[in-house]
Amino acid sequence: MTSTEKHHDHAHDHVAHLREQHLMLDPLPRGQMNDMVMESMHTTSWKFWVVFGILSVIVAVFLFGAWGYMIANGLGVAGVNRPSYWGIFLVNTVFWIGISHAGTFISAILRVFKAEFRRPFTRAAELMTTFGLVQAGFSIFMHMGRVWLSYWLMPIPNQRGLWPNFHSPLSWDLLAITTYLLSSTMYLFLPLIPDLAMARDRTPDGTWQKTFYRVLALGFRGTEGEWAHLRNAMNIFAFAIIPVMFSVHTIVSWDFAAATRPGWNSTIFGPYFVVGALHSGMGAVAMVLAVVQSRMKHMKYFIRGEHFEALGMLMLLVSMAWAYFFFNDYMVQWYGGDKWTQQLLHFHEGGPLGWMWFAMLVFNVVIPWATLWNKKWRSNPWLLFGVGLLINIGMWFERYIIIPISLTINRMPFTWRMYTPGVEVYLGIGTVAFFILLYMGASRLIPLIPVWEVQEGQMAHSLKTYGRETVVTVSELE
Amino acid sequence: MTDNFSRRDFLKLASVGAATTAILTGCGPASRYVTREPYTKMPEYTYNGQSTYYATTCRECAAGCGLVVRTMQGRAIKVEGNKNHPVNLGKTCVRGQATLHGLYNPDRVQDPAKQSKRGSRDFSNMDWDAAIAVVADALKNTDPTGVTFLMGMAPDHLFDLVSDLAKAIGAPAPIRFGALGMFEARATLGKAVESLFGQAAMPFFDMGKSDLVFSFGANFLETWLSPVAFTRGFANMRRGGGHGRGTLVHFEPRMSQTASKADMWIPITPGTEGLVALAIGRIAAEARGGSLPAAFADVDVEAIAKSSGVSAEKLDELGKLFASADAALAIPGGAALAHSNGLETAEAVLALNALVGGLGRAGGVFLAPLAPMQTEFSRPANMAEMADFVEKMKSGEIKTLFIHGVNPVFELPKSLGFEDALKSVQTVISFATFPDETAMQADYVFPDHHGLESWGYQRVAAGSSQSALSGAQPVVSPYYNTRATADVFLAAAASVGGATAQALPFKDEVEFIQSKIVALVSESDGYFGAPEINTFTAYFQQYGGWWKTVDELATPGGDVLGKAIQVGEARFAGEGEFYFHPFVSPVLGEAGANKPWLQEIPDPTTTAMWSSWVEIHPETAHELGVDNDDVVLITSEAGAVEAVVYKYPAIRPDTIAMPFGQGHTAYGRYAEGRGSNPADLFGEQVNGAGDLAFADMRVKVEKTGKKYPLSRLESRMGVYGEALGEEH
Amino acid sequence: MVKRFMSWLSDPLGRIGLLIAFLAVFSGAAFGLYTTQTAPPQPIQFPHNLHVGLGVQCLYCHPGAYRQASAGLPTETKCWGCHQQLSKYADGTVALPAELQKLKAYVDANKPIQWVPVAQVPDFVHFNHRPHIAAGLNCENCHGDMSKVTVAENPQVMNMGWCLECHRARTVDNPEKRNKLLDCGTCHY
Amino acid sequence: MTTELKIPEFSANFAESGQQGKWGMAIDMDICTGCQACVAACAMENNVPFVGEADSGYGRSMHWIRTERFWEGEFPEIKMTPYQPMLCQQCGHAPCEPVCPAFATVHSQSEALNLQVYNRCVGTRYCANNCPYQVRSFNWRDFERPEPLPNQLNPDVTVRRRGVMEKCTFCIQRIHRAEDQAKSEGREIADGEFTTACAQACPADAIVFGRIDDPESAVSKLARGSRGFHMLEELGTLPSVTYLKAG
Repeated sequence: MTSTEKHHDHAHDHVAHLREQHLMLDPLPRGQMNDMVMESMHTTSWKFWVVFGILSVIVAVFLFGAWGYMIANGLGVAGVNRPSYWGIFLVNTVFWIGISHAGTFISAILRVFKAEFRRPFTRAAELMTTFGLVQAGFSIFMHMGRVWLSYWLMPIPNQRGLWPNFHSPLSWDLLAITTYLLSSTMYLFLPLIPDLAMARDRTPDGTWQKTFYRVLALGFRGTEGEWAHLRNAMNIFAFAIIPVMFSVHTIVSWDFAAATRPGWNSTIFGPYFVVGALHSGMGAVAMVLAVVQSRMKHMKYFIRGEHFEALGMLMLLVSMAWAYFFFNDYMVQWYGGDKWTQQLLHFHEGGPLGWMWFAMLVFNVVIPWATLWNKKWRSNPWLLFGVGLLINIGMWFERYIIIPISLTINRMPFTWRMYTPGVEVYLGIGTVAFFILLYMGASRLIPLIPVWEVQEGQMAHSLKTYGRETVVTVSELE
Repeated sequence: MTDNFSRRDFLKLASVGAATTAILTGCGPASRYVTREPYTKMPEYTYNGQSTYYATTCRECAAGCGLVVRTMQGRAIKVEGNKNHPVNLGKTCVRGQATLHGLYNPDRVQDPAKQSKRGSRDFSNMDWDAAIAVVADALKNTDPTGVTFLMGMAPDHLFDLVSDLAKAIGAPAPIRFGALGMFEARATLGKAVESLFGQAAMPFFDMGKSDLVFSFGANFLETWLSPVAFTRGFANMRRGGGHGRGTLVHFEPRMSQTASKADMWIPITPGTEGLVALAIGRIAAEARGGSLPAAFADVDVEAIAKSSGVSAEKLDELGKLFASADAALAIPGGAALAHSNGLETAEAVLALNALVGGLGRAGGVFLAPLAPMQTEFSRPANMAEMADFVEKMKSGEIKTLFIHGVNPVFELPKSLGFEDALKSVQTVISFATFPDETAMQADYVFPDHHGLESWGYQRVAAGSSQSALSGAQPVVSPYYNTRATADVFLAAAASVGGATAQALPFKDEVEFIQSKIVALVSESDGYFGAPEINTFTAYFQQYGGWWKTVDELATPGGDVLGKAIQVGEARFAGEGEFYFHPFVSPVLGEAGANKPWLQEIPDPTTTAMWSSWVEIHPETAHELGVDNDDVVLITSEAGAVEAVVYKYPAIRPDTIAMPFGQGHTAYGRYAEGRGSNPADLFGEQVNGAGDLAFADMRVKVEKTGKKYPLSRLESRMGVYGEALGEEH
Repeated sequence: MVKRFMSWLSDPLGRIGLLIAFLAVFSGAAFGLYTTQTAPPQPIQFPHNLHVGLGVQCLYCHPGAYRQASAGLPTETKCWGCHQQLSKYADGTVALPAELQKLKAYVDANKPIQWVPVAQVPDFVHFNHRPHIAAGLNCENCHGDMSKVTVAENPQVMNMGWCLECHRARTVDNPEKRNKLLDCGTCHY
Repeated sequence: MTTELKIPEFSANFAESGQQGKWGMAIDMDICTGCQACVAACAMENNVPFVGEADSGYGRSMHWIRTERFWEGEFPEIKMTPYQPMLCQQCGHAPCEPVCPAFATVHSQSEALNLQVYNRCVGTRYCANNCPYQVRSFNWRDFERPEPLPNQLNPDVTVRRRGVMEKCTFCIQRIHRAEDQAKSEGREIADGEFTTACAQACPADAIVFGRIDDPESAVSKLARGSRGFHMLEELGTLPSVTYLKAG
């Protein structure tokens, strides 16, 4: 073999390696990709339906059944008491809002910053935003003593002349979450239009799916004008939704920070909660991608190690940020020297649920730092799945520590009392099941991969050979 | 769907819509169809939506506080104190407030009934004519010496009527008994006063004007004699009428509610209260100078310091404090007198008052005035008399037993065997308002009205410096098919005929009451006067009783300090390692367990609710290997009970304490099967005055391994620094 | 199932059915509201117009209105007190009309007449007649002209907006009174 | 856990803070005997439900007023801290008020009290979280009152249903009744003419209620005294309840 041949061979290997690793360098014809996505949607094994059925039962019994039981009998069937008036309900609310953050973060921020690895999984992340917010809404409505009057919290003109109290962080909460739900749904929908149109064109006439796609695709045909409008709209939304996203969790944190409770009254809570939300959200995205990649047809083409690797890097970064804010919050509270707060901090690590505090630190900091620094490890979907799961458990613990455990300690030691969860555990399991159920349903109905976005990326990427080096070039499309 | 959509479907949907509206607006059409029952004839003093207030007397204990009950449209809404009443001056205690939960208790006896077999709870209702026939038959056809009336502790109109009835038929005089009297040691107080001052009377302690109170076991803020009056006295003492803030020193092995308000709590060895009083007397006498009175001459302070666990220095401090006060007062009572040396203890403590010139001095000790229509001091039966009575029952001497206002199966020591003795009585007729343990062992239950549905009067035995007769009238019409026991006896007497009917020639209870209070019409210095009985009765009801407007306190006399007082060692029964210190639950009293709100009122010292407990010092508990919420078995010579541990930091490590009031085996849904009854542990030992020496007991404590989460209001973590994980 | 539903939707009749279902739910809601505001059936068809026309004052039968919270509904002794004296019935010249026979039956049985209150507020509203009369309001300001109705009817939707409308209008120039009359705790406790 | 922490600090000096409000209460902790008469009187007056053994042990008791007590020292030198009745402090600057999203807990402009409007409450329980005195109780269930116990209910006070927050109202129904009575007679309310159920029952007269804005009223005189202090005054809640220190 001559050296040229050798070199050629080497170069060939290199290119093949790059192709294998990077979706953007491994283009397929548009039609083929469309078919792959359609096929992945329509290839459903019996296992899917078994899981779907089980989850439906869980949702019916644990979520709606238990909720109905609680509405009929009062919140006494849950474990909330004096002084832990909020309990797991608010833990779950904050948790789900946290989960919903990653979708927007990945989709909007990475889109704004043109991070190319985002392309195949923006949709998957955006779906999490919407479905996570649905669960957050359920959780917050569940915790209300008289949920049937919850519409009183909306500013509806009425003959009494009564409006919601805009001093209350809960009113801000309601507005922020509603805004976020609406805008994130819009933001989910806009990039979906070309894919819906694609699905419409590949769905036989006379089926209800055809009607579904036809209605939702809004007659999109892919003309230049339509694309231009769509891109404009998406750009506006991508920029606009970022402050909404940050504000939502900041406002959720104000539910606590604006209160007079020791341990809650902290100025750092806003960014701390946002970073915490991203932390759990990233973990959740990793978990979803690992499942999607392994369980859906053709997904190994779209979702590759590089994506997990990039996600893992983000998770490591967010974990570091979270550790910083945690430390900061702890220091500020400790240094403040308020005796009730001191008592509370001591109770966090030394109380009967101190193990939860340590588990939170191990799951949120120690394990991500110990595993994600290694590029090879963080490219492994199942390892990332495991780390994501632990981070989510750790973040749930964090909220549990902030809400029921911190509520145990107040300024009236005569009333301190431990919280033992009741029916809210089932309700929590119900929301998890409902989230998965919605996701599974969506995966049968909505193209999970934004084909146009992937193809757009592939068209912009090309391999150029300069002398002996083959390099990746990206051209600006817009 | 389109084809089948019928009018019926429309209406179904419409009703769904209506229901939705009801839910969404928070109010619906439903509430308008609540049935309103207007008056057929509106009483002229009633307006719709306006309250009417009736004065009556509280029947929750024998103190005889005056109440004013707010009623609205024939329902009793709220109990308030009678501002003019000399006992309580417009105030009430916790039990008085909850009396409405007795009136509207869901488990009241609703009809006269016959029980097929005692204890079977198989009651068949009968009508009142048949019930009266049963009573009349029992009065007529039993050998009169075999008829006994067992009454509650309060000296009320029914007691007078029954006394008259007993006299008329030739039966023995009725017996008055109540567990509170047993715990208060009333007989001991009376006997001590008699032997010291030469005159039997209830002592009256003028606490409000004293500046230093030494209380030897007297739980006067809880249930002792007249707690509302004493609480007022305590408050006045603390406010310091002229003396500056008064000081309270309390001697008791456990920190009771009264002790918790004391400036100094002396956790004294049980049974040495009398000795300590003597030592204080000697030191005080020495401090005051002059010759040492004979009463305290032979006292060995060092030995007493050793046996009582109160150091000689402390005794010295206390003695000098007592000697130096302007108006010192020493009060004996409660568990301090429930020892074999209880009578001597009471004498020693009362003698302390004589030492500092407290007899008949403002802020000292007086003899309480006799109530109106009373010629001599009378007291409820003591335990020795009750034991005799139970013996008589066992021997079959008693053929017919009428029981009213007392629940002896629950209240008497189990070792006395009252329940067994009932088996030897042919006919047992209970007049219980509530299905209590005694009613469950009766042949017949002929329910009396609740106190708020009844007429009557009640003599005030303690707590008032004025001679007072508290009046009672129905504030609501009877809710159930009950009848006043007085009316039942009057009707039965009439149907017996002969001398019996002649002795009680009254149409009804009210006529009987009038026949008694007519004697007051001619009395002077009354709160009100009237020319004739009908006007007098009207005022009597309106004001809630009749009382003198002037104090009638007598100054105790006699050579109190002239003879030595010998206080012996307390003789403890049983071999256990712990002193047993029972006390009446300050919230439930003797009969409050069936009132749900009282059950939910936290005990003042432990904040426990809905159950009973045993107080054990934390270190002792540690040695025993028990913790909070562990169930322990307490064994005395006479019996055994199980109780939940409450680690109580303010109790002697060699003493355990238990509240009386729970542990019912009947008495309605809120009382039954809740906690345990310390009376099951009591033996039969009595003190010199015949009162039960219930504190003369040593008990064993064993771990059972069972757990029972005791409901508390307090946080164990916040108050005791316990880890919260263990909490219920 | 979804398919069937979709095919209904494409059917015009199905769409009409859906419309009817929606209408039914909303008209039901309206019906529910309406029932709270209509005159309920009364045990006796009491003719207000007749009595007012004869010059009977409102306060004669509802005397509580000027001194207490509740105006009160008349007891049967009050009704019968007048009616038994009406000579034409008493001497038997005129047979007792059906409604009065009902009244007599109540009196004879000594049973209360269970009038159904018409103008009423929910339990959590503590309405007091006295200050309203003291402020110079007349009965008909709220209860309408009783000479026009037989069985009592409620001319007003007695809801909070209606209360407040008047409270606002009458306290424009008196801020202290306005505070009191617009305070939640004045009616709700 | 640590055991140092026993009792809330009583450091605040009353005289330095401006007294706000209209109605006030003074509670003399030296005289309060912890007898619980106020608790029972309050429950009877205000239709407070009883919750049963399990719920009351789990921190769900509904008492609008409770007496707190702590321990100091070890046996035999142990002392019980003075009984401290805790009830809604009717703060002039209440932490519960701004956080309610529905205006169910609002400040009464005319009576200067913290109102709890039951029919407006949707049950977010935020107010209870934010109450530093922990004196609010929530209707966790429709607590049962078997027949005929409902006969005792006070018609002047709304009976609360499940899902609603409640708390001490300073017996606002009595305030209204007395105000209405006084107004109909064309006069002002006299001091001591009426009082709250707890003060009325208190056998020791440790609770005194009245107009705090009238310097001559009994409660004002007591509150001005040297023993007066406010609970958790450092939070700036301006309570209407003044406690009088023991000793």
